[in-house]
Amino acid sequence: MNSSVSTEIVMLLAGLLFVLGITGVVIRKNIIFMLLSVEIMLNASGLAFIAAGARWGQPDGQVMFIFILAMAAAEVSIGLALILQIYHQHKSLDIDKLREMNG
Amino acid sequence: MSDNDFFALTPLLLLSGSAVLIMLLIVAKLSHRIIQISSLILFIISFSSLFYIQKILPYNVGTLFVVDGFGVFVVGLVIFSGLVVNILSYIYFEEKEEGPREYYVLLFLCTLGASVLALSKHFIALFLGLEILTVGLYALIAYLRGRNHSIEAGIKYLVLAAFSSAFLLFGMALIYLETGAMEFQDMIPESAKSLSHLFYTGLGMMLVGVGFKLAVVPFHMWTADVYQGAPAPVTAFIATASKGGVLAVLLRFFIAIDGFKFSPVMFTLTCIAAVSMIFGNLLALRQRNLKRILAYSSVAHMGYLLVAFIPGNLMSLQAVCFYLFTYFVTTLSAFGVVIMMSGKNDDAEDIDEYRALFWKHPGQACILSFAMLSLAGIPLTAGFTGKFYILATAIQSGYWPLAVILVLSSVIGLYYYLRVITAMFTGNKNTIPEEREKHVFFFRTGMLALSVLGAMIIWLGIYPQDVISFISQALVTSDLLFTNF
Amino acid sequence: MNNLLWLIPALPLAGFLILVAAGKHLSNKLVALTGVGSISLAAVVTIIVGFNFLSSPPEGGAYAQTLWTWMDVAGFSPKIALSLDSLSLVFIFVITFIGSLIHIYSAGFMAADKDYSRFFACMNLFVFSMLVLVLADNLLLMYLGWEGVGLCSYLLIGFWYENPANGYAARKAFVITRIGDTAMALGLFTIYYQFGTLVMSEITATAPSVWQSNSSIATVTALLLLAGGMGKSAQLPLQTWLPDAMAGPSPVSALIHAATMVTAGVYLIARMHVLFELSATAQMIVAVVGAVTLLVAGFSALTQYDIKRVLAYSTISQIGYMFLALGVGAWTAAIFHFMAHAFFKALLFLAAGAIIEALGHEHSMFKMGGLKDKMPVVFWTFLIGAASLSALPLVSAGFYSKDQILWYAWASDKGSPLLWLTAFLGAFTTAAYTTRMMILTFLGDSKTGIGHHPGKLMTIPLIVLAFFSVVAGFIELPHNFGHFTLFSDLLHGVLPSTVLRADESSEWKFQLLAFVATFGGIYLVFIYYYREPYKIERLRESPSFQWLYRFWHGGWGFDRLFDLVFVTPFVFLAKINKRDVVDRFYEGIASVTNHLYRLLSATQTGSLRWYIMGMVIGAIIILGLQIML
Amino acid sequence: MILVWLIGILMGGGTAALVLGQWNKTIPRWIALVTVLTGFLLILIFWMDQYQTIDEHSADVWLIDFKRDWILSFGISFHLAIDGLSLLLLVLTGFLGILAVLCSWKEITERTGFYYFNLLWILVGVSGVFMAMDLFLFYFFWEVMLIPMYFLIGIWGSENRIYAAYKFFIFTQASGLLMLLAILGLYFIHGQNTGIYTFNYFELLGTVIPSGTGLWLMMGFFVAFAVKLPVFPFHTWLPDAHSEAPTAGSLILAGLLLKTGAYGLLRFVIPLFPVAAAQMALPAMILGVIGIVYGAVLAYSQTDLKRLVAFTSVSHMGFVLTGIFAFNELAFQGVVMQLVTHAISTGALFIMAGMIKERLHTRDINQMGGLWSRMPKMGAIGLLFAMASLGLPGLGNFIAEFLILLGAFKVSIWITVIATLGLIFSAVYSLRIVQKIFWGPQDGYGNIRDFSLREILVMTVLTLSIVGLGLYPQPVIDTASPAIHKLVLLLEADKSNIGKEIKYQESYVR
Repeated sequence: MNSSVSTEIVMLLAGLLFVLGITGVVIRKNIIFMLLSVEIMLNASGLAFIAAGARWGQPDGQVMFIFILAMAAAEVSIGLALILQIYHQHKSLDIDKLREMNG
Repeated sequence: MSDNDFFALTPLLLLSGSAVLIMLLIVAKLSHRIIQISSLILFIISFSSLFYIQKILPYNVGTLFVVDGFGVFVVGLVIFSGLVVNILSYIYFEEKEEGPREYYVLLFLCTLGASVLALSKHFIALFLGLEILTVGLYALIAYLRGRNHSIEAGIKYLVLAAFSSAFLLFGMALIYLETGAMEFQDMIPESAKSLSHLFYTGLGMMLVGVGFKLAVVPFHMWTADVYQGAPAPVTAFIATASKGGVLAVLLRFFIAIDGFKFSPVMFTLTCIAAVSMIFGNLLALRQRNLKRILAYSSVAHMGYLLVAFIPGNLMSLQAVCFYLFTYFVTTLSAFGVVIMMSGKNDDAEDIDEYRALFWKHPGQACILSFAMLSLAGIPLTAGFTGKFYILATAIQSGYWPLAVILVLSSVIGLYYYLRVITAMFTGNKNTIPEEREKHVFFFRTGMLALSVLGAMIIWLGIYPQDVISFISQALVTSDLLFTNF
Repeated sequence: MNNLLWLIPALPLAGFLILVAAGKHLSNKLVALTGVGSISLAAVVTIIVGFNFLSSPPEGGAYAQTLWTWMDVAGFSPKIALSLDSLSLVFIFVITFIGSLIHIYSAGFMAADKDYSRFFACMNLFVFSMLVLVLADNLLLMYLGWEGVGLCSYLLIGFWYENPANGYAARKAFVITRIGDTAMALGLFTIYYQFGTLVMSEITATAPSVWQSNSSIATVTALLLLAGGMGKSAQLPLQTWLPDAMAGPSPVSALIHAATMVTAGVYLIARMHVLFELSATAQMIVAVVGAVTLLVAGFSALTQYDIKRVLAYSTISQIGYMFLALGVGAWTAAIFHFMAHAFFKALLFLAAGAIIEALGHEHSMFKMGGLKDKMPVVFWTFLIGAASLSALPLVSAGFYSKDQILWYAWASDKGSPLLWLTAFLGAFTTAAYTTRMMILTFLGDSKTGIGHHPGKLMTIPLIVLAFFSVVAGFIELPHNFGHFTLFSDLLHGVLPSTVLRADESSEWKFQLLAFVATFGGIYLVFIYYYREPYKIERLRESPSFQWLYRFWHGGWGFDRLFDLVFVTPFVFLAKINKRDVVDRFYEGIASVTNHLYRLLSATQTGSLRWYIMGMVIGAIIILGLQIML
Repeated sequence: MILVWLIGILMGGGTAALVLGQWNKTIPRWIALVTVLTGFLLILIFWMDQYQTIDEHSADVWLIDFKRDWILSFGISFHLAIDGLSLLLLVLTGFLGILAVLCSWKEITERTGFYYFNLLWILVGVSGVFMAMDLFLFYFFWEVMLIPMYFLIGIWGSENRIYAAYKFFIFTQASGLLMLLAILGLYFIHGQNTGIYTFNYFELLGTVIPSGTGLWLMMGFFVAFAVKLPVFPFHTWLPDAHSEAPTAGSLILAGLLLKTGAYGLLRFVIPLFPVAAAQMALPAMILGVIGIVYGAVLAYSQTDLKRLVAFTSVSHMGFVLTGIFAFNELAFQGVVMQLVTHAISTGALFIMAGMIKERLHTRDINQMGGLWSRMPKMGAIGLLFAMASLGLPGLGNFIAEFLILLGAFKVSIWITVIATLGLIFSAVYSLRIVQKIFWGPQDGYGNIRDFSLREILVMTVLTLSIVGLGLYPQPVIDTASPAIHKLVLLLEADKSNIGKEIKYQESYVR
């Protein structure tokens, strides 16, 4: 397998995506966007796995990526269900309004 | 896969099979009662299967799993926890939810996830177990969707868990990138010097992920909210099974890669342990919500467990196992009482609801007292023996500062445990929910289970020798022992 | 006969136990019978034992009787053991004999009191303790008696406890004497480690060989014992409790605060005289303490209104004489004065008690007067006592005993002109205040009506005591009037005789001077108070005299000084620290913890974004640590 | 075996009281009474039996030794043994146990079953502490005392009981955990030295400990015992606990729980760490003396009767600490006497405080006064125990304090001189008790009665014991003497070994 892109570059991209995701989670107030950013982080990890797998020439990285995808899907489905409930109850998707429990 | 592989994985297979079976039963529109009882039976079967596979230990199932004494011990704890939660769930959910049946499916899945974690020796298995557990928990936490707090807790847990999973995954990817191995024991670096920053970064990111699951400082902030918002039985499960599984895999991972020799990692863990013990206990100090108290207390207890974990020798392994056992028993009985006390609309959270419990319902009060004393580490209870074990481990290896911090922080802890007990013998309020009368059988069973737990607390406090020997035995048949000790 | 010895203290103890156990159920008559009977029996036994002692003196000069070993620890094994030599014989005679007379008097005096049995119980306990004190063969047992009499003194001063003032007076007495006792305890420790024993005969026997003369350890030890004596015997500066102790019933003042307990210090020093002889400094201090005390108390006595306070100061002063005698090495003279003093002072107190009782609890002499004819028995007996106190030459016991002290203060090798001068001045003062008391109480116009006259139970003891106040003097006469030395001969087995530096032939000069002092004092007061009272009135108007009067009346300001220096700071410290400053420290810790809780609790905002922020920061720190380290 | 029986009887009695208390409120107290009586008789008979054979100089000071394996993995055994010292304290435990039951007779009317359960289990813990010869077991019993005591104070105490209970528990637990650390440290040092990992007291004796570590380990033990005793800066839990506890609680706290601290110092601190203890001697004596004076001054300032008596305990226990660290036989025997007599005298004062509270419903001495005329019997007894408390000769406390001071005098004259200040101050506060409660004008109390028969019984027994001990303390001294003698020998042997010790240290340091 010949790779035209070096592992470092891909890892850099993955890292960037990951940081982007973190930033998104931290700065967005809308729950949907937060969920989205988390997905970006997960995908960044997936990407990192693929890169790592590529480096060692093993399929394990890609296997892992598929697992990650599946899990992300499951997560999003539950997440969206919850978000529906939240909207139902609070009429808002602003995460900062959801702070009834504290102390 | 050979027959033996299947044989070794019987407990896991049984658990997943149970999940499917219960699903089918739900489809058959059987009543809650029947489903509860059948899942109880299935839990018992799964639990007994652990003894059934004893003779082939240790056994490697491919590259993914290892079924050894340690793993089986933790799986046993996890299933036990599922079992207890299951017993106590009937009345709790019967009162609250129209369709509480799917709950049992999720419970099985989560148990399965935690068990997979405990047996995994490969990143993929780790990830798989973790996610089965976590995704199941998302649903369980928000199960009582009618309650505001449930949803809030659910979304908090979901976002944070996914967030931390991302860290874990990225960390795993980095390690994989560096070592080219996904199986724990293959990634042993020849010497610590050859390790790159990338490897350490990976390890650090994994720590973030695991730290979240264990809810140690600084990743502890979700605990209280989730404990409070989740239905009490689910909280009990999170507090025990989910943490036990994660800790088991962490231990296995560290032993396999001999992580104890990486001083930055160990330093980090030491700091985390110290801060967790202190913050956990401080946070609970004047808390009035019992579930939150237990949440913060669990933060501190994870700190204690890390103290046992850090020395990284045989004794520390035994101490972790023993402490996990005592912690499971204790936490389950504490939450058990909370579950029994909970009414139709809200959980029995406020400690004022426990006023005068000693006079109104001495049985529950005694069990909760035992649990509190055990958490506080007072002799005669399991918690003391466990804490003693941990202190012994720490001191044997010369971790005096950690031992002293443990002691001082548990003194702080004493205050809030005592507050709970004090609440139970002051005041005159009658808070026993009436519906107990409606479910005499389940109530009795629940009390029986709680009594057994209470008795275990005392038994472990007075005569822990059997359990200690049992754990040593279990560890002898552990794969991880042969590799590194 | 020496096996009867234990009975002497045992009888009063038995009386005490009976009264405590059954006192409430006995009639007053039975109570009195028990109380008086036990002491009288003890007196009888004393006389029998004493007779035996004199007729067949034991070897070594002492009867000894060991009852049991008190304790036995690492070679420290004090015994409950009694020992009787001539010194203790004098004391137990005085205690039991005067004690029984006072008990008889009390049977009448206290007749109307509701706590009749409690009174006799305490009195019996007192006699028991006092007997243990003087009969003890070791210092520890003596200490038991020593503190025991303190307790009884406390109980009896505060006998009328419903008036808080009496309680406070009692407490003051106990605490001040305790200060002395504590010093004495330290003395005991020193002695034990120096001699390895607390048995007094062994100590006195070995001391000269163990200690060098005038060594500092000897001085310190002697001074510690002296401090004990000063507390009990109300010597400067621990004298302030005794005037207040007059709050107790008069028989108590007579027995405890005049005749017996307050002379315990004299007994102690006489008993341990060997130690004092080894240290010239200590002995000199004893003399000086005595001299200063007798003068200070004498002047205070001159200015009191309360008849009992006059007597109290007089007691302090007279014990000062005894100390002076001890200090100049006139051991037998001190004991002789003790005995004479016991008789006449007990008499005076009892008579004063009778007067106070008759006048309806009136203590002030200025409200008495004219009692000479109304209470003749009391008057005459009181007069005899007063004569003895002011040392009326030739006819009174007090004369013989005090004269001896005056002479030795000059003539002994440890005496000095200055000591003699103070003693001389003291004699003058004594005569003066005694006369003043007589005049104010018995002469002049009657100011308060008499309630009821004392009965026979009260007058007979007065007469007996009056008799002894005269007669007791004749057992020891100076060499120039007959040279009769019965008393000092008796004691010479125990106490050494005094070494003289002056020639005995000059003694008559000093006797003459003593005459002058006594008569001078009497005359002066007679003029000022009786013949020409306007003189005293005029004197009273001068401010400096007033100041002096108040100063002396208040006991030379010692009370105020102690209040200022000790009591007030102690009470102040105790008050401000009532809630225990150390606890503030722990409360501080608790509140710091609490603040930490608040702080941490504030981080649990409930906001998901905040939690994530926390996680991110945590992750950054962890990753930073991984990379840095 | 008799020791196991003793513990078993107390445990069983407690449990029976708890269970049967569900049916009837009066049964538990009878069960408790029978239980403590049996226990007391058992140990008393044993004492009588052994008394003749106790020999001061015999090498084997242990009267009974009972050992069974318990937690083998750690080398922990269920090991009970007693010598004269323990025996005395056990007798005291039984004795005060009876009194505690008797003085709760009327006072406790609520939840009697649970009450007597706690009471008896405290006794279990206390007797266990006095018997345990395995450090783990010792710690175990040490903590077992706490919980029931916590309940006792927290449930049946007076107004401020919760605060007091917390304070008591947290203080003792915190210090106890430090001791646990020290125990573990000792365990591993011994294990590493010899290869034998054990908590057995006899094996751990003579463990060679590097001196720096030794001091730290000793401090761990010392702090635990110092808090219990209590020693000056750690005393603040005591007034609260004592004043809020019910009468029996105060009695047991003052009479027994404080004694465990002194016992621990004698049994563990000195024998296990002779070198470190010697280094600690002067500071400890100074602390003791501070405690004596400080406690006395505070006692004087209190207006709450029980609080006052509590501070007198601080003062008296200062004597104990001073005596223990004087390291000679006189002082040690004084300490033993002090333990016994303080239990009796202070116990009596607490009982009396309870009786007064029962009648007047107050503990404020400013609201009392003139009680003598109403209750002459109580007055006489109160006076007697006030006198005992100030150390009047003829009563037991005097012997104790005298011996302690005599022993301390040998070591340090100045410390003794300051300690004797305690004698003066004790007079000040004791007489204040008499003055404020029994003397002075009587106020218009309602109809108050003097002692009942039960109360007379209790007080008579106490009176006889304190007077008996004051006049003939020899049984106590004789019984304790072999143990004390051995301790002194040990210290002397150690003194001659000091040179060798330094060599050891060098070799250990590598």
